[in-house]
Amino acid sequence: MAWDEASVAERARAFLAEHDPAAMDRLEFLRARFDAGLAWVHFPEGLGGLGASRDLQAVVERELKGTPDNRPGRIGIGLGMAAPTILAFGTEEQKKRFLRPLWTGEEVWCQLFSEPGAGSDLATLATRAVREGDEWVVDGQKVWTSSAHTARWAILVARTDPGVPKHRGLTYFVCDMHAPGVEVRPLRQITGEAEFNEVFLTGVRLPDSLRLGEVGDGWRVAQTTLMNERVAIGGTPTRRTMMGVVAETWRSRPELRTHDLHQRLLKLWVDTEVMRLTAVRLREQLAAGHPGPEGSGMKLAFARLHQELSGLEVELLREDGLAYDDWTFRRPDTVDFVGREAGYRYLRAKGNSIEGGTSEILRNIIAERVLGLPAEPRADKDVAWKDLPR
Amino acid sequence: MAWDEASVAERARAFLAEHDPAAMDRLEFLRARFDAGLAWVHFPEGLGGLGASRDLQAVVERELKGTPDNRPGRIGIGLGMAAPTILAFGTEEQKKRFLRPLWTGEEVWCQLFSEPGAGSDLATLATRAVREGDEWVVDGQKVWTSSAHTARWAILVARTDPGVPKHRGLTYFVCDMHAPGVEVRPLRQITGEAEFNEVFLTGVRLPDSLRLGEVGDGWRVAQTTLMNERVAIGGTPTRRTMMGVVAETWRSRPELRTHDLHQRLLKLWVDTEVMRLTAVRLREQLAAGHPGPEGSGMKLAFARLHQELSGLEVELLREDGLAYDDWTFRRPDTVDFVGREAGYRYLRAKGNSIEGGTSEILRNIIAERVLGLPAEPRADKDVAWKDLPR
Amino acid sequence: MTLLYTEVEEELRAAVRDLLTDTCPPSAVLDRAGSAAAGGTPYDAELWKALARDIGVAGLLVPEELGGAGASAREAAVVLEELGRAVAPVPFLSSAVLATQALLVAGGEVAGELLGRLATGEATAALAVSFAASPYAPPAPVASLGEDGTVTGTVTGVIGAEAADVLLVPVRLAQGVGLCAVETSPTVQGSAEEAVRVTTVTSLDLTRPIATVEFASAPARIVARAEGLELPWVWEALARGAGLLASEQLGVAEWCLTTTVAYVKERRQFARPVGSFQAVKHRLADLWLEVVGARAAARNAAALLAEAPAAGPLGDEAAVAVAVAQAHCGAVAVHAAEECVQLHGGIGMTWEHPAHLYLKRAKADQIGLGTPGDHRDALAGPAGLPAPM
Amino acid sequence: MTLLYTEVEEELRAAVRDLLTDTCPPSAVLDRAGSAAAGGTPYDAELWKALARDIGVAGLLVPEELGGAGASAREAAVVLEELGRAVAPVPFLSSAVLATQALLVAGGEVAGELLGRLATGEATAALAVSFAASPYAPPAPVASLGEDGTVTGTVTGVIGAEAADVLLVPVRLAQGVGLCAVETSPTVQGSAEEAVRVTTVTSLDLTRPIATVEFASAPARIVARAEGLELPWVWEALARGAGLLASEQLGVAEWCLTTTVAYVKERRQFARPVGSFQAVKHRLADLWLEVVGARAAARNAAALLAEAPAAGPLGDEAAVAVAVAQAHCGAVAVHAAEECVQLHGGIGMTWEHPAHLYLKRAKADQIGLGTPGDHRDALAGPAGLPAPM
Repeated sequence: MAWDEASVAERARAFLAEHDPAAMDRLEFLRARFDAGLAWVHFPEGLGGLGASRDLQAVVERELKGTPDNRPGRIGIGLGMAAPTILAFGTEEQKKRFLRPLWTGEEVWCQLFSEPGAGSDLATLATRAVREGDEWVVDGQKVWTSSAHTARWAILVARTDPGVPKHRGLTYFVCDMHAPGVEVRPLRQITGEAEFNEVFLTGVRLPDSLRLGEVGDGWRVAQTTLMNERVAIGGTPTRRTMMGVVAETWRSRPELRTHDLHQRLLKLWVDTEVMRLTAVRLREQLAAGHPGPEGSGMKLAFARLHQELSGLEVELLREDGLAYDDWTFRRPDTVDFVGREAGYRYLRAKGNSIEGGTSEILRNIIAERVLGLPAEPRADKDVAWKDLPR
Repeated sequence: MAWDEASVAERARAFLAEHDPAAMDRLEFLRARFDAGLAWVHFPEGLGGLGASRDLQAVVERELKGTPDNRPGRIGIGLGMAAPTILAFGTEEQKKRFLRPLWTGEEVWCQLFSEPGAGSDLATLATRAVREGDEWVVDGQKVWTSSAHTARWAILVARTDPGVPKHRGLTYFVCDMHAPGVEVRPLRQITGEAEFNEVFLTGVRLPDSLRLGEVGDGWRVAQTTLMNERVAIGGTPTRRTMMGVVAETWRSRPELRTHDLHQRLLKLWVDTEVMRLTAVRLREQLAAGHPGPEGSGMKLAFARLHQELSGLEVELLREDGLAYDDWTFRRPDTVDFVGREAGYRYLRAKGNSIEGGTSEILRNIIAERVLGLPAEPRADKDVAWKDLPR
Repeated sequence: MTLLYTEVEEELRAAVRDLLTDTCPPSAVLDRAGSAAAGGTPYDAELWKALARDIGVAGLLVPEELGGAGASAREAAVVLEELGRAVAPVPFLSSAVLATQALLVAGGEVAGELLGRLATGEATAALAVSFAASPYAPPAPVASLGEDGTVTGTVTGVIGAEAADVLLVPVRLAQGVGLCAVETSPTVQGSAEEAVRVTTVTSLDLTRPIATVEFASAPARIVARAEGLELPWVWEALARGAGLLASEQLGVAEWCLTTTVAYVKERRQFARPVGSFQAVKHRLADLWLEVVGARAAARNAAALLAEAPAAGPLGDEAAVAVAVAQAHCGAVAVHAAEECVQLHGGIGMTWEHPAHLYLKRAKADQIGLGTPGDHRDALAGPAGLPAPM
Repeated sequence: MTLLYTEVEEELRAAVRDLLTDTCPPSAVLDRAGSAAAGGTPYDAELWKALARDIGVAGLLVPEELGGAGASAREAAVVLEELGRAVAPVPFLSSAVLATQALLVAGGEVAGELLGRLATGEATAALAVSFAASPYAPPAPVASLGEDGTVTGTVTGVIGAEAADVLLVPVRLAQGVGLCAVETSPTVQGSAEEAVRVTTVTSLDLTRPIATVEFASAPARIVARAEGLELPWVWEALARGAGLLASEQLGVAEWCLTTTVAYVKERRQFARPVGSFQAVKHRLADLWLEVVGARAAARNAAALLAEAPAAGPLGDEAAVAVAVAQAHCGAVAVHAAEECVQLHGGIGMTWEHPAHLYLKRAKADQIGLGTPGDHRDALAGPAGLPAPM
């Protein structure tokens, strides 16, 4: 059947009539919601969805407002990156096994992509997976892994053939974070916190049934994941904005105002408004079925604005800007770029132009894919990975 | 003998005692001054100099103050670029023939280096010189040639061997601007004026005696010329500075001031002062015999400041900034970046980051020669010029 | 409200662009600029006639009941994008936007009659106020209406006056202020007993010069009058004009970006396209992002102006949209034009390449109808970012 | 006057750098910063002793007749360059520059005695004024001297107080204002009947935190007094300190540039050194030019401060040099540190890489002793660029 707003709303109401969240265990309610196809309506039937249009999810959320949710902030990597990839490349068994507990939040996911030697140039990664019968033995070191210490599963890209050019020798796996040989160490950042981890993989054995996609096809599979990551980072609407926070400080501290800061702040206010309008226009284009290339630029603009605004706030605060709220080495569950105090915001914002694609890489992408400018001469495209200069 | 301040001053006074400028023809006076070794004291004896230290030139200028000069603004290319190159690479005959009339201003020189297809990548130039017996036949098109219409001679780089890599197939010539086949056309700029010319060379025959340096050694010879050009452009002290001009406007028009402009102007004032101090420090280093690499950056800073200041001035002037002084197609003898009105200054300053080495090329030079960063992969170093992609 | 272009708008754009492509290529604009620099006519009368009458852009903002198209600021903005992209030497902004807006706000019989003439393209008007005037500090009238019903005084910095059959001039009255309409028939203009003299000033912008307009006992009709010294029609016209000027700036910036990208793809140095050098790529990526933002901001201003009442004062939301669009687009157009010259290298410095026409237009537009700094300052209140005490 | 380094200065630099290389490598500073973040001692007492006594940097600015080296701001600036390059956790700026300058300006017997103790390294002092104070608006005293000769009051934002044996605190007097010296012997500090309590504030800059200093009837000696509310010793100390801080900022910027250049030469991505990408090269070239300018500006400030009378007010030329140096160097250090983090990619965001220590120092220094904006505003008069009316 073709779902529309009325029929989806009807189904949600029917579900609620049969499942009273007040009378049920939270997890049971979420599982039932998944089974009713009301988790993500654009997923296929039987996998938490109805095969409906993605837009109709808003109808479900409206009807189920106030019922227990799956705490999406805690399981963002599973929802945003693992799920679309499993859906696109997983076997039926994998989809059945992983998607329900992923969506309900029973199983947290993390991402094992970046390595100390492979940042912007992810495809050069060195973690090896060697086949032994029905198993793969994985050795290597991953980094910038959030939620690694709470995760049950990871999405993992490893090199299975060093003898071919770097993009072609990769394979994508689901990694069992409880397997022997997986060691997670918190990675302290300049903010004092450890949002991320280093993950050491030593002789980790994964059954071949945890492979996602074909052997050697890992780069293509990873593109699906990364595309979703960049959308997630650039586009997340936050309740408080950096401009809002800095404007509050400006209003509450009239004695700190100077013309220098005022002129800079007005410029950044205009820039923020222009970015907001750009995002509005981008969403309109998406809704009209003409996704524009503007998305690539949003993360770039977002990082710059966060950095300039937070830097201005610290300067504005003068003596208060010399203070910091807390250097305690903690492992926060979630991150809020505009949370905590000015010093934290300033330091954390520095990561905005690095994580999930550096601003340099994003400019390359815009120049080449949007403006059609020629790529630079490449020495690494057709050389076997093992023969690349290091 | 080793010249010092006293002996040079003594010689200048002796020369003056014997040559009364009030009683002599201007040109005769200059020729006599040249022959007395008082033209450029660091040149060898017999070539207008005394083989003395370059510093001692100031002593001569002081002693001969008020006597006729050679109008250095009009013959800057001869003095600044042709003369040092002829001195370094010319034969004795060439030095004898060219240096005296060059210095006295009897013969104006121009420079035939740039081509429409060879700007930053000068070494790729396509003007051909083919040997026929004792002559070279030159065909090609040159551009950005100032003084071409008044010049008697030109310094010219042409390709004599297209079968070797681009830097190796060049030869340096003195070009007779009165030779048949030399056609000069004024090149109008965005300011409305034509400071420069296009020069078309069609079957121009030059005797081999006008070759400067060895056949195939043109690139090395040209380096001497270009080094002197960059010094000349970056370092010329002007009586009025762009900051001074804009500050005058600011002071005289209080009704036009805004905080936006004020903050930007203060920043540029600081930048100007920092550039001035950098130049002072650079000159001290030179004087101490430790030339620093800072020179490469001066032209870069100079271009940026000229552009930002002149752009600010036009904006500041509002309605007056909408006007322009004169679009007449003229061929000025000299150029004054801070001359004329605000609109002219704004437009002319755009050239400051292009002429004599673009700002992009200067950044490459700083990055590679000063910071030691690796060069980009080069595809054109070892390929015969004729086989280069076009 | 949408920030996208509607189908109708795209059709209008296509019509304007086709005409400009055929009759107003860069070479033609260059030729005219060259002759304008030497004292020739700055505006292309033939092109303007085709635009105004055949496509009907002159009457876009005029209501249908007055003979116009009854379209909105959205359509006018699309036309301005195309005119900016072509730096077309036509008096659209001066007549069909600024003068028309002043008449729409003024209302009344005389305004209605004039709007009817403008809509058909039969007449062209200009608002005799300096193009450098900011909507946040509109100038007091410098001309006055005598008891004999004639206007006397000199206004400087006016755009489109050379092409105008009717000049709308703010005047001092015996009591209060007014807006007068002065006809500038060819027989009067330039004649010995000239009542209106329009003198083109040698201008930075060769494709839209400024002029000095001298009224010497010029017969006039009163379009509107007001108490005090405020000129509501002028303010509203300048503010709406500023909002629409952002679309012209967008068009200028787009041409510069597109032309530069095309050039660096072709131009080779060091045996590589200049556009393959990363520093060039990154600068163009940054510029592209600015232009993308300029489109969103300009569209937003046009959309909110389209929703604002034609006659009444602009609401806060529309006023903010105008200021944001101008603060951003004014700077982007200049930046795009400067990068265009720089990345074209020497050729960008030559008169024969059209880049300079865009640079000069962009720089003049930065001053026109308020500088980016003026528009930012105007946002301090709405943004809740008060200035230092 | 020269903007170059003299041989004596280069020898001093070599001595300081050798010591820092041996005893204060980035790893040691990181360890101390980590323990400081957890509440440990921010300053390295051993290192300070070696610098102050063995190399004699504590007494550089103190005249020979008072037991110092009788050197000038030029030598102090060279030391600050090296300390900045190492983000060394020592109280040189707070004691040997700010407190020493205040005493030199104040003059008199008590000041002379204190300067003698500072010069030998026997004692360390701090000026109990917020590091965020600008020389153009030095704060009024927040402590007061009671009739019993004791000081009471709380001063925030003080640097170097944890390491100080003597605190110089501006006070209100019954009539006028004064500068008092309060001894903070370990027996008094932290005891139950504490008269002086120094509480380290959790600070952005881990290598030079700010502290809150509470005086509760602390015995004090009057160093100087003045009529009215102006504090000449504080102004002069802050202005001279600002001029010398520029050299610290130069050192910070230099480390960041050098370290980044070295990293991008080594780090490979896409089978090329990151430093071979043109966009990276151009950014580093621009940064290099900023640092070159910072050296010229910082040297100029130091040279003119060296020529200024130790006690009297700064002349116009020196004041301009200080403001120019701060306006430029304050911004350059932050820019260099930010580029250092960015171009190190992920590793630059980790606690284990020292880049963040420089970022935090640079950002704190941007606020310290006047922001770049304060210093620019102060130049409006001398530059003849008056503000809008």
